[in-house]
Order: sequence, then C-alpha cells, then structure tokens
Amino acid sequence: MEFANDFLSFNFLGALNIKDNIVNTLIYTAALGMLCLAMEILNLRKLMIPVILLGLAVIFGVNMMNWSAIDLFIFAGLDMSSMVHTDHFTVAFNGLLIFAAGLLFTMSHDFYRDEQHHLSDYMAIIVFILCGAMVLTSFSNLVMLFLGIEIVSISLYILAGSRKHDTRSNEAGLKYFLMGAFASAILLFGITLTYGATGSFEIPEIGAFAASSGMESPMFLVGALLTVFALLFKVAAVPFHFWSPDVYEGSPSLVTTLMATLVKITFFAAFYRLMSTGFMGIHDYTSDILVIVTAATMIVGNLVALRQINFKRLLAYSGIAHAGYMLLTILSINSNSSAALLFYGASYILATIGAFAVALPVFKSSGNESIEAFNGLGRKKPFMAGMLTLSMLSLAGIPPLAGFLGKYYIFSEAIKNGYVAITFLAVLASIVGVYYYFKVILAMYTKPGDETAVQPTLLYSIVMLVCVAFSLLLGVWPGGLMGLL
Amino acid sequence: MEQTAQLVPLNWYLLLSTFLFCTGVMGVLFRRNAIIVLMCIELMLNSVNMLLVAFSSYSGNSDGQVFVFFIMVVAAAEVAVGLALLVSIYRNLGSTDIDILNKLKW
Amino acid sequence: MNQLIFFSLSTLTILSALSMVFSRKPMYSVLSLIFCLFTIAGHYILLNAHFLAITHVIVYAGAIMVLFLFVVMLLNLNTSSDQMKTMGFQVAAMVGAGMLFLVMLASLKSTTLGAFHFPKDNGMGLVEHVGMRLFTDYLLPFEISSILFLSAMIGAVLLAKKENK
Amino acid sequence: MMTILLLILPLLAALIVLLGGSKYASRIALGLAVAELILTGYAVNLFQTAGPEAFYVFHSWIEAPKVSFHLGLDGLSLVMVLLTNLLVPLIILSGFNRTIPNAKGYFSLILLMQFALVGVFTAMDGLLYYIFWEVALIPIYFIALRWGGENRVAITLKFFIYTLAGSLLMLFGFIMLYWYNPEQSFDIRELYTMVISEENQSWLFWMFFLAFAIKIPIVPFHTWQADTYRESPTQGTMLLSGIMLKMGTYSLIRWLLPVLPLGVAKWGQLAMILCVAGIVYASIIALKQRNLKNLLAYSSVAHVGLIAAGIFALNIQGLQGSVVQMFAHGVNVVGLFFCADIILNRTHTNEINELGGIRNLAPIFSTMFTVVVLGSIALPLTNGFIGEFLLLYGVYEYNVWLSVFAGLTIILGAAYMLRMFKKVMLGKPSSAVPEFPDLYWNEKIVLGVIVVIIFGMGIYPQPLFNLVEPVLQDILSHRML
Amino acid sequence: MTFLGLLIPILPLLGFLVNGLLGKYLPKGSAGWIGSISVLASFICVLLIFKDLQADQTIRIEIFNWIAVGDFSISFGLWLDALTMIMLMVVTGVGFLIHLYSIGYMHGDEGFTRFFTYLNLFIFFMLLLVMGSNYLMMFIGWEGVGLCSYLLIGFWYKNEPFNDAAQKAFVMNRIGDLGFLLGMFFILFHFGTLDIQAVQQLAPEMAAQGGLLMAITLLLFIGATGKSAQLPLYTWLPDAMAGPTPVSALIHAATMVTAGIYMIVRSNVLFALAPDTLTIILWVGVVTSLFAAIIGLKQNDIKKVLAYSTVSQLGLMFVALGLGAFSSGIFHLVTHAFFKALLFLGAGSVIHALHGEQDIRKMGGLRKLIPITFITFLLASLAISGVPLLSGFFSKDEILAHAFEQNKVIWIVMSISSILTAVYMFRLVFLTFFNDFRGTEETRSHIHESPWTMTYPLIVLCVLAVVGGVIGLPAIFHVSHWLNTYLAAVTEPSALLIHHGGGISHSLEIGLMSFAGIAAIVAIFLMYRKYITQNAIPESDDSMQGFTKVIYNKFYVDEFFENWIVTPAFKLSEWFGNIFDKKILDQLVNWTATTMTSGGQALRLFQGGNTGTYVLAMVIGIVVLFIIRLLI
Repeated sequence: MEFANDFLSFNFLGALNIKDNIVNTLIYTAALGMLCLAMEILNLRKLMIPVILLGLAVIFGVNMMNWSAIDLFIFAGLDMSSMVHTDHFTVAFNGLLIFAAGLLFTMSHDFYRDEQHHLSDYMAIIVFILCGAMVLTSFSNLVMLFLGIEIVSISLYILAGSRKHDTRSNEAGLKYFLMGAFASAILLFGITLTYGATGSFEIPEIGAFAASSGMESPMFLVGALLTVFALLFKVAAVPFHFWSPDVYEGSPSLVTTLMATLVKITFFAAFYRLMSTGFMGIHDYTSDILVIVTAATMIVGNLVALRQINFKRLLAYSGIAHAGYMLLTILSINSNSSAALLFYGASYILATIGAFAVALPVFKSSGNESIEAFNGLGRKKPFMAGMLTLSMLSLAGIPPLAGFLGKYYIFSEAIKNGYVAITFLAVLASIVGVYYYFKVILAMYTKPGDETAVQPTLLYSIVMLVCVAFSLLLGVWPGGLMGLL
Repeated sequence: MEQTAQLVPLNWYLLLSTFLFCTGVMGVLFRRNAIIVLMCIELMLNSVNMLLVAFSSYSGNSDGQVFVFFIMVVAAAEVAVGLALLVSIYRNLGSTDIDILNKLKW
Repeated sequence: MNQLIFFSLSTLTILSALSMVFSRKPMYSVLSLIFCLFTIAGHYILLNAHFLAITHVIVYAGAIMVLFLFVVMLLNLNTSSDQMKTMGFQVAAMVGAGMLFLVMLASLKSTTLGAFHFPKDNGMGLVEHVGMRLFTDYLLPFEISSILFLSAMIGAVLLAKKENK
Repeated sequence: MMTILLLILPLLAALIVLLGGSKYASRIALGLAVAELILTGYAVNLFQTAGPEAFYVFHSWIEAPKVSFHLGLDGLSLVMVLLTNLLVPLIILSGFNRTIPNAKGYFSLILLMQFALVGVFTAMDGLLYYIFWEVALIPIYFIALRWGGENRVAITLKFFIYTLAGSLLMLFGFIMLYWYNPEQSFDIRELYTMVISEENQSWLFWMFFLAFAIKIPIVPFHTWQADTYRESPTQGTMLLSGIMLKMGTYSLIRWLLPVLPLGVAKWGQLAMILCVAGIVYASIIALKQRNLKNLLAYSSVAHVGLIAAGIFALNIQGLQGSVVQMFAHGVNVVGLFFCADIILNRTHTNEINELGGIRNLAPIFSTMFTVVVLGSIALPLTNGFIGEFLLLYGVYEYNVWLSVFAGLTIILGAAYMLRMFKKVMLGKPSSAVPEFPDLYWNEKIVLGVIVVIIFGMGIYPQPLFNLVEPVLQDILSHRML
Repeated sequence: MTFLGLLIPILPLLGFLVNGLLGKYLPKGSAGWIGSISVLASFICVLLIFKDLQADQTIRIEIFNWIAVGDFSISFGLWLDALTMIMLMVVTGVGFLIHLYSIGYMHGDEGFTRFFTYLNLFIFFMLLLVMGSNYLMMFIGWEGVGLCSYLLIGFWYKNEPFNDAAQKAFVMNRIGDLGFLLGMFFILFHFGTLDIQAVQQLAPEMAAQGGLLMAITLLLFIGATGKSAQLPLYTWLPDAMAGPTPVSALIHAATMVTAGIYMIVRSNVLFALAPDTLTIILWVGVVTSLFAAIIGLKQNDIKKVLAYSTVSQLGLMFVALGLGAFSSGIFHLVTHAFFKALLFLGAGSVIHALHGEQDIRKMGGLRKLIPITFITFLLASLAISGVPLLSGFFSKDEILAHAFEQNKVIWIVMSISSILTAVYMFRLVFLTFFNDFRGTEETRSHIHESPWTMTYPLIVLCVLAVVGGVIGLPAIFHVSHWLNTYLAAVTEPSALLIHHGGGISHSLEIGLMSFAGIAAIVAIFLMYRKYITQNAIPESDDSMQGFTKVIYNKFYVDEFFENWIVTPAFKLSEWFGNIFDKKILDQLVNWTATTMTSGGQALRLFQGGNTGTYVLAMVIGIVVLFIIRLLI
C-alpha cells in the first residue's frame, strides 16, 4: 500500500528533491524528451531545437553540480544506490556526452530541415538515447546496464532505419537490429551466468565475488566473457565490428555522427565502468582476450580503412581503429586510466563531430558521400577545408591538436601497465592511420573539384568552429581534462 | 516432494538452456527470412529467461525473476521495432530475405 | 516424477525449437515457436514461478507471437516457403553453433552448483512478492524501461506508418 | 621571458601575415622576420653577458603525466636559433619578385615553420620538444603540397608519413623514458641524470636514432629526400634543407648522446659506419645527377652524413665541427637552392644538360654562385672548410680508415660540384638560355648576405666555437659518467 | 718589419679586391697596372725585409687565433725565414714580371680585368702558402692556388675542353690535398700542434714510434705529387696549358707547381727522419723525370713540350729532395723558375705573334721576325739544357753530383733525362725559329715583335736565367755556396740526420760537370743536324706509328685514367642512382606501403555485406576466443 503512495508521489518528489543527484539529471533529460513530443503536439517545431539546447544547458549545469555530491540516491523516496551510483566518472562522462549531444542537436536543426514532420520524433529519440547514455555511465546493477544498452541500441535501430524510402537506410537498420539483438542475447546469457554464479546483479557484490572466488567459478568466468563479448560488439571491436561499416554507411549522416561519437564513447564508458568495478577481480583473466582483440582491432581498422572511398565508411573504420586505441585504456585499468579514456573520448568526439559538421553540408550539396565529394573544397571554401583538415589532423593524432595528447596519454597509461608490445603495435598502426586521413586532405587541396556551390549554414559553421577550437584548446591546455578523474 | 524434486539438478537446466541458446544461434545463422531470424533470437532470449528463473528459484532470491520481466519488456520492444523495420523494408523490396540486403559492403 | 515431467517437457521444447529452425515454411516456424514457448511456460511452473509463467504466456503467446503472426500474414508469407542458404553455409552454421555449444559446455563442465537446494514453496514466484520487488528495489529500472517503451513506440510508429511520397 | 618572446613572435607574425592579406604579405613577413632576427641578435648579446640562466623558462604544463613547459637557451640552442632566424628572412626575401598564389598563406606558413623550429631548438622538456618537432612537419608539408611541382602529391605524402613514422617511434621512446625515469617526467635535466639499464638503452637507441636518421637523412633512410626537394617550392626546399635537417643533427647532440650513452656506446659504431657509407654513396650518386635540385639534394645527403659522423665520433672536435657545419651547410645549401631557383625562374628548367653558358650573361650571379659552390666544396677561408676540417678530424680521431673514406667527400664533392657548375654556367649559351637577366635587388641582397657569411665564418669562426664549447664539453663529460 | 711582413700578402689581396669589386668602374686597362703595381709593391716589401733579415732569424706574425677547439688551437699566423724569403722573392719577383707581361699579352681580351683579379688572388694565396706559420695556413694557400689555377685554366670558359682541363686540374689536386689533410690529422693528433717549427722540433722524439713519421711524410708527399705534378697525378699539368700563357708561366712553371718541393723542404726534418719515404720520393722523381722527358720528345704543341719539360724538371727537384739535398732542390727550383718562366713567356710571345697558333709544325724561321723573343728563348733553352755557365747548368749539376755520390744508377738515369731535355728543347727551338716559315702567307704578314711590356720581362728574366746560377756557385769556384749557407738555418737539422758522403773531390766534380756540359752540347748539335741541315719536320698526327705514336699519345695515361677510373665511377653512379637507390632502397619503402594497402584489400573482402556471414564470423570469433581462453 505504501509503495503505491510513493508511486503516485514520485514525480514531484523525484523532480524536486535536489539531493537525488544522478537521478534528477536522468529525470530532467527524460522530461526534455517528453517535452519534444509535447511541442510537436503544440506545434512549436520552430522552438524545438532552441528549447532542447537550453534544456541541455540546464542539465549540464545540474550534472556539474553533482561533481561534489554525496553518494545518496533517493528516487521517489526509495534508496536506489543498488541501481545507480554517481561518482566523478559518471559526472565527467555525462558532461562530455551532454556537450556532444548539444553539438549534435545544433547540427540536426539544418540536417532535418526537409523532414520537419518527423523532427520531434528524431529529437525525442536522440534525447532518450542521451538518457540511456546517462544510465550507462552511472549503473551499478546489471539490470541498469542491460536497460541502458537496450535503450540506446533500440533507439539507434530506429534512427538507422529512419530513412524509410532509402533501401540503404533500411538495410543499415535491419542489419544493425539483427546483429544488435543477437548481441543482446549474448549479453543476457552472460549476465545470467554471472547471476547464477554470484546470486546477484549488483555490481559491488559481483565485484566482491570476482575478487574473492571469481577465478574458481567457471560459470562466472564464462558469463563474464560473454558479457565482455557483447560489449565488444557494442564498441565495434574486431571480430564483432562487422556491423559498424555497413551501418555507418547506410544510416543518415547525422545518425552516423551520433553513433560514431556519443554512442561509441557511451559504450566505452559503460565497458570501462563494468570492467573496473564488477570484473576487476578477474582482470588478468579477461585481459589476455582483450589484448588479442585490441591488436586485431587496431590492425583491421587501420588497414581496411586504407582502401575506403566512402567518407562515412572511412570514418567507420577509423572508428574501429580508435576503438582499438581506447581498448588500451580498458587493458590498463589497474592504474586508474579512466582519465585517459575521458580525454581521448573528448578529443575523438570533437574531431569526429568537427569532420561531420563539414561533411554534412558537402554531402547535401554534392549528393554523394564519397571522398571525391570534397574535391576542390580547399579552393571553394578555405574555411571549411581548414576545419576539416584540422579535424583530420586531430584524428591522426598530430600535435598541437587534442588527438595527439589523447594518443600520448593512452599509450603512456598502457606502457605504465606494462603493455609495451601492444602499445608499440598501436604506434605502428597509427602511422598507417595517417595515410587515410590525409587522403581526405589531399582530395580537398589537390583534386580539381566541380563547381557545385557549398554553403554551410551558420549553425554548421559554429559547430565546426567550436569543435576545432576545443580541439586546439585541449591540445594546448589539456590541464582542464587531463587528470580530471 | 523434496526428494523427488532433488532429482532435477540445476545443471540440467543449464544444459537445456545452453542447448536452446545454441539452437537459436544456429537458427540465426541458418535462416534467410528475417522474421525467422528474429524468432530465433526470441528463442535465445527465452532460453536465457528459463535459466534465470531456474537460478533464481534454486538460489532462492527473486532478482532473477524480476529480471525476466525486464527481459520480456525489452523483447517486446525489440520485436515491435524489428517488425516495423521489416515492414518498411518489405514495402521497398517486397521481400524479407536478409541475403538480398548486401548493397552495403567492403 | 519431476524428472519425468522435466524430461518430457525438455524433449518437447527442444523438438519444437528445432522444428522452428528447420521448417521451411515461416508459418510452421511461428507455430512451433509458440508451442515451444508454452513448454517453457511449463518449465516455469515446474520451477514454482507461477506468476511469471502466466505473464510469459500472456506476453509472448498473447502479444509477441500474435505480432509475428500478424506480420507473417500481412506480408503474406504464410503460403510461401523461403529458400535456404547454400549447403556450405548451412554446414558452417551447424558447425559454428555446435562448436559454440561444445565450447560452452567445456567451459562450464566443471561447474559446481553445490549449495543450491530446492526451495520450499515460499511463494517467491507469486505475484505479490515479485510485484513488491518490482516497485521497491527495481522502481528505477521500471521507470527507465518506460523510456525504452516510449522510444520503441515512437520508432515503431515512425517506421511502420505508411507515407505516400 | 626573452625566450618566450623569441618563440612567440613568429607565431604572431604568422597570424598577422594571414590577416594582412596577400598584397603586402611578403613585405609584412619580411619585416617581422627581420624583427625576430634583431631580437635574436639582442639575445646573443644578452647571452654573452648573462649566460644561459637569463633564458631559463619553466612552467608546469600538464600535471597528470608530468609535462612541463620548460624552455632554455644554451649555446647550442642559441646557435641553432640564430641559424633559423637568420635564414628565414633570407628565405622570405628570396620569395620576392616571384608570383606566388595566395601569398598570405604561403608566408604565414613559413613563419609558422619558424615558430616550430625555434620551439624545437629551445624546448628542454621531452614531450614539448616532440610536439614542436611534429608541428614543424605540418607547415612544410602544406607548403610543398599547395605550391609544389607537378607530381608533388604522392611524393610529399610519402615524405610526411615517412618522417612521421620515425617521429612516432621517438614518441614511443620518450614514453618509455618517462616511465623508466624514477622522477617520472620528461624534463631534460632528469633525463640527463637518470640511469637506464644497458639493454633498455640499446633498443631505445633505435627508437630515437631512426627518427633522427630519417629526418637528417642518413642513408639508407634518405629516399624521400631528393624527390621532395625537387617537388617543393624553392622556399620550402630551403626550409627543409637549410634548417629542418638540422633538427635531426641537433637532436642527436641534444637528446641521443646524453640520454642514452650506453646505447650510443653499443650502436654508435654501426651508426658511424652508416654515416660514412652514406657520404660516399650519396657523393657517388651526385656525380651523375641530371637534375640540378636532385644533385644538390644528394650533395646535401653527403654533407649531413658527414655531420652525423662527426657527432658519432664522440669527441669535441667532431661535435664542434658538426655544429659549425650545421650552420655553414644551412647557409650554403640555402644559397645553392636559391641559385637553382634563380636559374629555374629564368630558364624554366633545372635539367643540367639543357643549361649552359649562363656565366657570360650574368656575371654577378655567376660570381656569387661560384662563391657558394666553393663554400660547399669546403675551400679554405670559406665556412665549409672549418666544418669539414673539424669533422674529418673528429672522424679521424675515431678511426683512421673511416676518415679516409669520409675524406673522399672532398674529392667527389669537388668533382660533382664543378661538373655541375661547368655544365650549367660555363661553355657557350645553350638554347635553353636565350637571355638571362642578372640578379634582381632582392636576389642580390640574399646572395650577398650569404656570401658575406660564408667568408666571415670561414675566416673568423672562433665566436661560434666559444658559444657552444661549454655545452658540448658538458655533454661529452656527461657521457663519460 | 712585422708590418712589412703583413703588407706582403695584403697588397695583392687589395689589388684583387679593387679589381674584383670596382673593376668595372675603373678605366679600361687600368686593372693590369693595379695588379702589377700591387705585386711590385709587395716585392719591394720583400726586398726591404730581405735586406735586414739575418739568415738564421725568423719573424712570426700571429694575426689571430683561428681555430681553438678542445685541446688544440691553430693560429692564423705568418712567419718569415730564409726559405720563405727565397720563395717570396721568386713569387713576387717573377710574379711581377709576368703581371707586366700579361698587360701586353692579354690586351684587348674581354676578360682583361677578370684576368688580373685572378692573378692577384693567386699571388695572395701563393704568399699565404709560403708564409704560413703552420700547416693549416699552408693548406689555405695550397688549396687557394689550386682554385686560382682552376679559374685561370678555365679562363676562356666558353671553350668546353678548357673547362674540362680546369676541372681535371682541380680534382686531381684535390686527391693530393686529401693526402695532405690526412697528413695534417696525423701531425695534429700525435704532435698536438700544426705549427711547423714546433713540429720540426718535436719530430726527433716522435721518430721513436715506428711508421708514424713515415705515414705522415708519405701522406704529405701524396699532397706534393698532386700539386707538383709527379707520377701518377701529373696528367693535369699538360692539359693545364689550356690557360693563357702567362698563367702557364706563373702558375704551372714558376710558382704553384713548386709548392710541393717547398712544402717538403719546409718540413725537411720530418722527411729526413723517414728515410723510406725519401727513397720513394727519389724514385718517383727519377721515373717522372725520365718519363716526362721521353713524352716531351714527340710533342708538337709548343706549350705541351714546355709542360712536359716542367714535369721532368720537377722530377729532378724531387730527386734532389729524395737524395736529402734539400737546398739543391731549392736551388734548382729558383733557376727553373727563371728560365722556365722565360720559356713560357717566350712561347707566349710567339703565340701572340702568330695569333694563337701553337703547333710547331706550322712555325719556323721566326728568328728574324721576332728577334728579342728569339734571343731570350734561345738563352733560356741553353740554360735549361744545362749548357755550362748558365744557371741551369749549376743547379742541375749540383743535383747530379749528389746523385753520383749516393747512387750511380740514379746518376745515369738522370743524366739521360737531362740529355733528353737538351734534345727536346732544341728540337723545339730549331723548329720554331729556324728555316722558313711554314704557316700561311697571310699570318706571316701580321707577325711582329711584341710590345715592350712583354719584351722587357723577357729580357729581365733572360738576364736572371743566365746569371741566376751565381747564388749557388759550387765550391770549385772557390766561393762559398751562398744558397746553402743562407738556407743552413732551415736545412741544418735535417742535414745532421742524413749522412752525406764526404762530398766528392773537385776533380771528379769537374769531370761530371764537363761530361754533362759536353753531353748537352752534343745533343744540341745532333738536333741541329736533324732539323737544320736535314730540315726534318715532325710527321702529322695520323701518319705516325709505333713507339712514336705511343709517345705522342703520352703512353695513353690519360686514356688509362679515363677508362679505368672516371668511366667506372660514372657507371657506378648511374647504377647507384638509378638501380640501387630507386629500385631497391626506395622500393623497400614503397613496398611497405603497398603491403599495407593490399593487406587492407584482403581484409576488406571479409566485409561481404551478408548479415549471416557477419553473425557466423562473430560466432566463430567467440568460439576461437573461448578456445584460446581454454588453452591458456
């Protein structure tokens, strides 16, 4: 009976109770999503994007207030500390993700100009993805992990297939969906076995079990491995990467951006969180597998990217390669390498969004998404070309851009933890990487381009500028993010 | 009651659901019809559910069973989305065969 | 006694599962899956998870499978029988799945589920208990899952709604 | 403070030029570069009185992995900075009276390059140094890419990736050093004093050596060079050959020798042999090059090979010689490439066999060209001689027979340079050179300055020695520890 | 006196700078006078110093500290002593005359100013070479004169072969210079200094470590062979005749080519302490002398003949050095400077008169047309042939005497070569000046005596060539050998080390002298018979065969170098440049890249676009990873 009261009263309580830290950011975000739908009904499409950005700003603020929060997770008067757990990791990553979402929304205003009638749906879904992301950065229970992953994934299936009349989009959606569902099944099996072994879904207990008797229980180990595989699928690591190039290529460009940036980093955060808490105890057991996967990922990602002609596909493979680098942080989990992950994620997000902010208008005007679309951009639009160049350089990891310090940071952490050989491999791989990033630059500056006028709207320009500016800033003054965690 | 019940060891459930799971996997690999593939995935999920229930009732804490609810929720949602995708694809291609979806490659 | 039920149920489950995988007609597959799901419900009952068994039947047989049937009808696949993959791929698929099974068994074989004793029927599987957990400890996930539903709903509508361009 | 000023001014200059618009780009750039040069002169003056302490800059930059913004300017750095800031104005001036599309980008990139180079030469923190090292690569790449010759694209990309590959190995090496270092920092003082086991040093050596060897370049890592020199615009080639190569040799002295003494002890001999072999090899190739710029490129390979050899000789004469020769070669090679550019600009060809008979058309040009050639074949009383004498002596102290082989450069150098000079300048005017207007004012100034430096250094090099002597002595004595 | 000493090199330098920088602003033709006067001035300085400089006294002029690195420091310093004075007088004196001569000779040449610029530069470097107080200073001059010879040989740069000759000269010199450089390294490393005096003093204790001094001296000698055109590095000198004749006279006869001799005498102690080297020098000298003399027999280019004669004479000087008779070497150096310069100038005057004709087969009967030239040329020829009482006679005989005293074989060979000298010289004289003119009438009509600026130097030199011997009159004339005594301070230390035989009795010496004199005269007479009475003319190039042909083609030494060193080097260069560099080294780099891309291409094929395949791959991946996990 009493829970019924709570149930009725939770909205107000939950919404007003400032002490519920993570939970209230979650609620606000969800509310924002609802608001989108409401505005559709109230037919205020024009205001939608500004309102969302405003809301995100608020949420960002709220989130940042949690930085020095006490570990108290009241939700509807009930203690939810067995479900979520906020810490600096959560707040930092949430901040990053909200920032990224802000950029994405800014771009989506012009990207979805022609599809106004679906705008609210897209916006709402993206906001919900952000919700899922927040869940994933703060879960302390496998249920939450599962739900978070599913929220993000299912929303992405929808967005990937959202161009209904475009068979490529359909294909991307279905492929992503089938493989994603398959991966979720594997994840569930893993979770189940873990549960069977430990008798609980709560991360702390699992962690305790792993530390104490994890290595003795085969069931737990198998469960852990399956879970890890599922997460490797989500972050597109070899050999679970096959979905990403096709899906990236087929999806609408903005969705590709979303997947490549926000979602990828989200899953990495979740992965890191799981490995560093729940499965910490069996790190030696999983690391052997992860080393192999990491090596394979870096090699495959970089090599295959060499032969790509489609820009989105290229970035997909580069994303795989970067996943390989980021896996290094998960390897070197012993020394708290989450800071490295955060920094690298930030630099990666900035560079990729910057690149897409240039690419979207180009694609729109030229109508094809291959690298040739950029031909002659250097002469037509030096500003855009410069921005794209800097983003590419950042991705290639060339100072003074953030990408370089990110790489350096990750390599340093990995070596610190004694993964010398694999780091050396990473270094070699990143040499290869330079080549395909420069293919884009060369296309802009050396190939003669047709005279299709490219006109980036103000918002795109702003996004480019912001991304590049932040890349440079982080590259020159990394103190803000480095060693934050 | 107890004695008789003792006769169904938990391992058997483990075995059974693992087998079902792999059957589902095989189905996913095996079939070209997206609907069937989806159903096979459902089968995998159900094997998981069964195992969860088994664990929960053998170990005597109900978390597992609660989890099963969530799995059902997600399964339902997934099916809804998946079938919606299928429908829209069928509208374009007139087929639900996944092997004809290979425009995106290399 | 229990064993007997377990075995018979398991056999049915497995057989129906296999038939779903192998039957060429989508229709048959759907039906055999439905049957399979019922047997699984039986397992639930055997495991004293009565409430769950019922929900299972309602959700799956009642909702999900109906949905499947609906789509099968809608895309009138009921008569057609789909062509199979190439022989080599089929073999590969079987081998792959079989390997997976073997590997998992190999990894799990030494599992000792020692302390698990069969629980007394403490009504754990009954609605009030499960409901209690669901609305106290699991309140947050419960709410979160509503977000999931919401976005799935939007998506389903978005994707399935017919638009004439 | 002074150091930061030296470092920042080119950066600001680059921005100003970029905003200044193409019309006045060259003049603004020249003005600012000259200002930088004057500043450098003041710095030299200050150094004489106040010593290196006056240039010490230290701010902590990144905490988590400790990286500090540590700049310093000892004699060695000062010489290199001087070289840089001396050459850049000349290089900019050499761009006058040429039609350069999008001049503002061009000159601001040159100034950006200057910024990075000054950074490389003054950075006293491993990672900071590495960052500048990498940054230096970007402008030159784009200079070559935007303003280069026909088939520049593939060549410059190869150059970029090749050199970057080396650099990344160096980064790896630096990170290893960081974790070997008990203090866990990149600060050069700690890197100098830290102790690393021999086997670690012996493989770390290659991480660094490869990076430098590719940049210098030492045979067999030189294959990017000739093509890149040929395809880059002249100013780019000047930057590359005049200053950028010196990054490698400078780094050998500054980082490789003191930080990895045991590694050097173990592999130095091999490196030495590589260098000497490279000298002979490159000189022989240069004998029969058909393209003027190619020939100069290979001659430059030979020269820097000798410089590197002098460094690995690990004695004060070798090191002194290498520093002097870095300076001298920097000046001479810029002069040579400028002459090549003047010819190209007038005759539109650099094919040696198509040229000829320029001498009696352009007496002033030919005289200056002669002097520069003499400088590069190390005639006494030119700067080249001082360097090569000391270098060869250093090599001699290391091993007599090696010095004999290295000495072949004296003969071969004369052979290919004079052959080139004969075919290009002497003889009867060829069809390619119907008329050949003599030097324009800016060309006169550039070559004039170079000529003056050639003789000045050749006749009175002592100040240079005095500047670097303490540093080099310190490094050498440090190796003995 | 220090100041004067400084002036000596600086004056020509000034001349060089004035001509070089302001040349085109000055009135036409003034360059010649500026050049000549600057040299004359420094000649006067030399005389002033010579007047009151004791033979055993040395003046050191440290200008500044040039290279001070680590433990050694090399000063930019000059010094003056007896030997230097001798050389200075020759260089500036003869140099001045030749400058003067050039004013006339180069008159009207478009490069008139340039010519004197180079010439002054040459004098400056030559002076540095002679006055340098340490080996590095000497090396400056050493290479500097090489440069000037390069510039002057290729003076008429529009002519391809001339440029080749110039380059050849420079590069061959460079070979020698490398030897010199290495020699310096040895000295610097073991002696710790390059100062000549210091080295000379330290040498005796260094002699202990075997081979060191020999290595040093050999390397230095290699330098000398390059500069002084000894075997095997002599071939550049004949080609060097491409330059204007005054250049041949000044650089390739009187001064530069004798630098090697000077350098060896300069460091005589080192050499004296390395007897094996001396032997080598001796034999190189012998062979060169004979070899060049033989080639000289059949040359038809007036300057080529003189060139080979120079080589031969230089060989003779090296013989003297090899015998340890350093002062005799210098003696012959001086006299040779006189008469060989004179010969070249005379030849120049002939060529001038014939407007550039150099083939003696097209000359003849010039003695009436250009009498002064004829007289001076004749006397010079007599002097070089060793006709008694002329300068060459004494210097040559002094060397022969030393040879006789130490090794009869050498004496015989050298006598032969000196007789050959007489032979080819008078073949030249008779063919050029006697009988009738063999050229065209047209040229004959233009022939006229040269202007005074050319003839006066001839006359002055002629006087010197005749009486030059007085500075070294042998003991039999009951006067002390002035040069020996003057140079005693220099050669003393080595003289102690080399045991000279007690010297030979006067009677024997007279015998040798008279023998040599008679031999020379006989040779001249034979030539007279052949070319005057029988009026023989050397046959044209194509018609000659057998040994003659071989000699005419200089024993094909040039061809040998061409085919066995130059061509292979170029072949190697081509191979390195086009095959090894491009096809192997560069390919390795490119190959890496291509491997990467093809690897990418291969991996790409897994991405077949088929969902089933993807899932299968995933499953296999899981299985494999499980297996790996199970195994490890």
